[in-house]
Amino acid sequence: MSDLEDLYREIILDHYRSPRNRGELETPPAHRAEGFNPLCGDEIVVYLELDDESAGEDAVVSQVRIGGQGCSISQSSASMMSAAIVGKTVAEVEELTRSFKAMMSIHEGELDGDEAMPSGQPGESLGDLEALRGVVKFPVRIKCATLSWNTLAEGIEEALAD
Amino acid sequence: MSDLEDLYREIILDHYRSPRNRGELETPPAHRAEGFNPLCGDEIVVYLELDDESAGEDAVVSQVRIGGQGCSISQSSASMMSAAIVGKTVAEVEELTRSFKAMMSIHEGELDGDEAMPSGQPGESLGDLEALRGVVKFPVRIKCATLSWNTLAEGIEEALAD
Amino acid sequence: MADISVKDAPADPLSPEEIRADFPLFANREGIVFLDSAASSQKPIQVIEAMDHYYAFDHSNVHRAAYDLAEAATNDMEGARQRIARFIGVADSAELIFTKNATEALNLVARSWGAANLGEGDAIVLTQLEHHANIVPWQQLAAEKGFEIRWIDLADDGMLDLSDLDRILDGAKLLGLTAMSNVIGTIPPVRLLTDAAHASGALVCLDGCQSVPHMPTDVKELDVDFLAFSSHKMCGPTGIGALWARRHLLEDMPPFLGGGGMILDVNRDGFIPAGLPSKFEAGTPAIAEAVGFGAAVDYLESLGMDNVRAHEIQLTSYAMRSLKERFGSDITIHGPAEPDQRGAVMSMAYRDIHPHDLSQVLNQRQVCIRPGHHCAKPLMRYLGVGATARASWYIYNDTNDIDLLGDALEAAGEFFSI
Amino acid sequence: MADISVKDAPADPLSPEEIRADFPLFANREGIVFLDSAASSQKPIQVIEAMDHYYAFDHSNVHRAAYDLAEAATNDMEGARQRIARFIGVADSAELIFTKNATEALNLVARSWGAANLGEGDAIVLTQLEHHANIVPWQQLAAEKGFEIRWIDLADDGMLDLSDLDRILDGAKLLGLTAMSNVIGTIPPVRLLTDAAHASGALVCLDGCQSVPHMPTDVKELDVDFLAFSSHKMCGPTGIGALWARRHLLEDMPPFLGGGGMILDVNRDGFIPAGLPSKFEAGTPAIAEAVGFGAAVDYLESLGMDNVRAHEIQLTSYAMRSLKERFGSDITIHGPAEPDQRGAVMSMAYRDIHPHDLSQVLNQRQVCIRPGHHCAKPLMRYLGVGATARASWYIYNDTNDIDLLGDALEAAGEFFSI
Ligand SMILES: Cc1ncc(COP(=O)(O)O)c(C=O)c1O
Ligand SMILES: Cc1ncc(COP(=O)(O)O)c(C=O)c1O
Repeated sequence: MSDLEDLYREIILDHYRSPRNRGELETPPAHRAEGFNPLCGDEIVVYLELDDESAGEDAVVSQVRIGGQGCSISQSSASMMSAAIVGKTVAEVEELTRSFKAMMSIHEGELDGDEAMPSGQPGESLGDLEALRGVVKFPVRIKCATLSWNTLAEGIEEALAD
Repeated sequence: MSDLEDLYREIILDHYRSPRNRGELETPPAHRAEGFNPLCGDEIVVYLELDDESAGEDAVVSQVRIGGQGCSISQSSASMMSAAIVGKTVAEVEELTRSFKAMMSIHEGELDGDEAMPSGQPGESLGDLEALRGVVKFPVRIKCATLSWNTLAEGIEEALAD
Repeated sequence: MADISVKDAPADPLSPEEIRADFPLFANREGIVFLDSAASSQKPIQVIEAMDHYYAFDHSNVHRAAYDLAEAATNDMEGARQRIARFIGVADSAELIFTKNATEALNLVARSWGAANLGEGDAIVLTQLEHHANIVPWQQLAAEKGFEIRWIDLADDGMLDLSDLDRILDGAKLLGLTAMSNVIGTIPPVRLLTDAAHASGALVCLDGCQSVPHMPTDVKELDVDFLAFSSHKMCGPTGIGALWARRHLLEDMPPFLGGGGMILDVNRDGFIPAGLPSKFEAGTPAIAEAVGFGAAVDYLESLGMDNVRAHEIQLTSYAMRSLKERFGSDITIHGPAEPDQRGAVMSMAYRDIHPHDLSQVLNQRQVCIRPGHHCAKPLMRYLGVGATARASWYIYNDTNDIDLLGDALEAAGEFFSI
Repeated sequence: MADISVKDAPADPLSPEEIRADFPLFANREGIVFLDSAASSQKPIQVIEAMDHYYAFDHSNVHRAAYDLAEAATNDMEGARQRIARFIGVADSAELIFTKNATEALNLVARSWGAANLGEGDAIVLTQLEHHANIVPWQQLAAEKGFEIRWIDLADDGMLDLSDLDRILDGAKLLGLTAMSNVIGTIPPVRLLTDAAHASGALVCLDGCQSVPHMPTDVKELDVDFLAFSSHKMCGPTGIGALWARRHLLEDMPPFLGGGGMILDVNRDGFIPAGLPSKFEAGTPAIAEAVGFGAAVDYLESLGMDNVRAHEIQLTSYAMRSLKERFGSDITIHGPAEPDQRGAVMSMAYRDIHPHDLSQVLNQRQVCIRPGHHCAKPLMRYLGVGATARASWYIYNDTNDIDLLGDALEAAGEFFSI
């Protein structure tokens, strides 16, 4: 079961059992984005608050909350993501997203398609998120891992569009 | 080519080359019915005049004209039909239709479906129309042979419905 | 324990081991425990060979040519239509319309019958058990036409709650009903519901996707008005499904898709539709697939649909009993408690392991189950879960497969509790 | 005469005899002269085996499960989608929607894009060459929505009459165009028409049923907005076709059929559609058929589409010349005079023998041609005939087939003049 153990690292199961930043935020000031994984029924809700929306790419993520339900991969990815982005600027979050998707073997320009492709290495250190690297060996699960990130991107887009 | 020669009897080719009752009738008093064979594009127009429509089944076919275009089987069948029904009552025409369809191996109750099935012998003498018996060996051509008869049935229905 | 249960059980009317020999997949994927036939069944060699033979000997386009090959293709397809019609108790094969799958069949009902008959002030009734295929087409139409969609709820015992039936049906024009839930296995009392619907003046559109492959079906006995089902869930190929409807309904309905084959005449100003079944079969039909579908029906008939049903009740019974014995309160089995109120699907929750994770671990042991919402999100909402882990069985499964499922569940429990 | 022509001709870039060895039908129906590929082509063993392999090794439902088999099935289908997309010059395979045939693809355009964009006061343009599949869906929609359908006529040379093009396109929202007439073979100047349509603000919906199987296709070069084609006319199985459209159009279009697989979420009040291509693929897709379609595209690419086109121009040229030489004014060949303005179909009238009768007699010699209106009744009206006798060729036909056609025509002439 070595591939499986690589998929289900202890840190992943830990985030799954004790998800960080679980809950809701009041909207407004927060923004709410909802994502679905049509394959397995996973749903993620991201509540996102920026310190100053008019600052655009320089706005800082002040608060994040995660709702919804799903498998260990989608939930732990969301939990780790929430922990990783608080205090970062939108530009930094976008860079992190790119790095994470690169690790998930997703090319630039495929952000919607979520297609698995052989790819290079991430540009930025991913910290805990590195634990999700084992997902690449299970292509159907890549969508689980990226669901919260795609939902976050929608939330950011909405926040900056206002 | 013996099956083929059975299909294309001399009398059939004669009716094809010199179709009887070709033309149109004024409507009213005549009724006009149009039939299509979606398989091959054949079209038949039957113009039908009854002596006394209120007589119902006892009304007599006073005049028939045939229009349209099609293959030798559909055209000769229409031509022979036109020659056979003038002067007959509606009831007699319907009996003739049944006999003809029986020869074409079509069961009662299949008048729409036109499905080929093994069947008994016609009840009434069919005269020249007997020449079309060879069609049964070519199931796709049965619709050619019955097109004018189905169109006639529609014309009669319409005439009696007025 | 497996031993005792097998000894107690009546003889299986089917021989799953012999049947598996007909299915190349089991030889090619040695050791596979395929428990996902509710999504799509495997195919016997008889079906595969029927299609190969068709392509190798008889293929051409159908219906519109006079040469022998075209006649052979037409006869192959129409012969299949007749046998499939007979399989559901229909004598007039012109009432059987080939579609690309059951989903298209249900859309056809909505877009043709529905669009012509439903408008503002009207209502239709659906049930909590429906698959999206019998929900979304009606929602799409309702958004355009403004009619109301009412719902029959589920009761705690996993059966439909019929306590308020007359009020719900009152004035409705259609009841959309699944003959067997693809999630929790519930078999609703179709005839009773049909009688009630007809008494209220509503037609019944039955989704037979899960029932037709697994039990004898006779539309006259069920007295429904529309029946949709898919070939790929009943040993037949992908790419084809069927809609049956009463002749007079089909005759009155406007065409759905437009194109070649469904017309009598076309000119610049419009067209005249053809007769049945052509009117609803625009374009080149799925000819080889019809042939394979026909072969699938032959195959199932050779087993006997009564035997298929009896085999599956036994297996369901064994599964419910043995898994409960093994896992007690660690396992939740959704749906009716009585195996004979159920089809051959079992949705479960095992400890707190998410169905997707569960099936991932089961896959390691070649146990194929399906996690997810099973295209029945309204039902998921009722069950209060985002997904279930669904195992489903068919003619080639036996109690050994259930035991292997149990072993794999055990292993998964251990894996996640480390 | 046949000898001389063969000597004159450049070398055939294909080897029809070798190719025939790939097609089981020719071994099984010895002596058959199959000249009806425009209706549906025969299938090479590579395609049949790809589907058999799929069923024997990889089948399960796609997209919605985590076990290996489901992943294999999904990869098989999506791999095919990518190769088929590439075959028509499309990099983003999510823009390629699988349908049951080209007819469904064209209905999808009408019912989704058309219903959302066409209303009273609007106009679309069709041509006299169109197949019913690119006429009837628009007529159905026009009857509901009240827009106008304008027509581009045919000129005497068998090409479209473009003299009044700007006026006809003025203010139109769509041009429905066949890339190759399935009756008289005309290849209209697609790029010129596309440019004109775009200049008028109209989109172009190209019917590629006859062109995609027979010549290289690149949607970027053609610059069209929609392209529909069918697998069964290009060595692939029945039961599947495809629609390609520009991504932004597909994204803006409402879903067509509703059901499983095309949603993100469903509740009692409505649904949220999924992304591309799922949004337009409700229900279980034609998985094995997609695999076969992919194998067909591989097969054609191994021959080279330029070679296919060159082979067919040679054969068309030979057919037109040799039949004219043999039969003089006894034969009328409809459509353009230049072989390179034509596809691989030839509609003819031979003496006064009705096409249906002609093909019946030809059948006696195993010469398969198709009589009828070829689902193009408006074109038939223009030609002033109820039907034509159509012979069509493909990669497995050679000049010998044309000679045998000629011999059979001669025999038919004798038969009917007795
Ligand atoms: C030009 C053209 N368009 C459309 C079609 C319809 O294709 P299908 O029957 O595969 O849907 C055909 C073939 O019949 C055709 O030749
Ligand atoms: C109950 C039920 N209805 C409808 C469908 C849809 O069938 P298909 O995907 O073959 O169109 C399914 C299967 O997915 C089903 O289980």
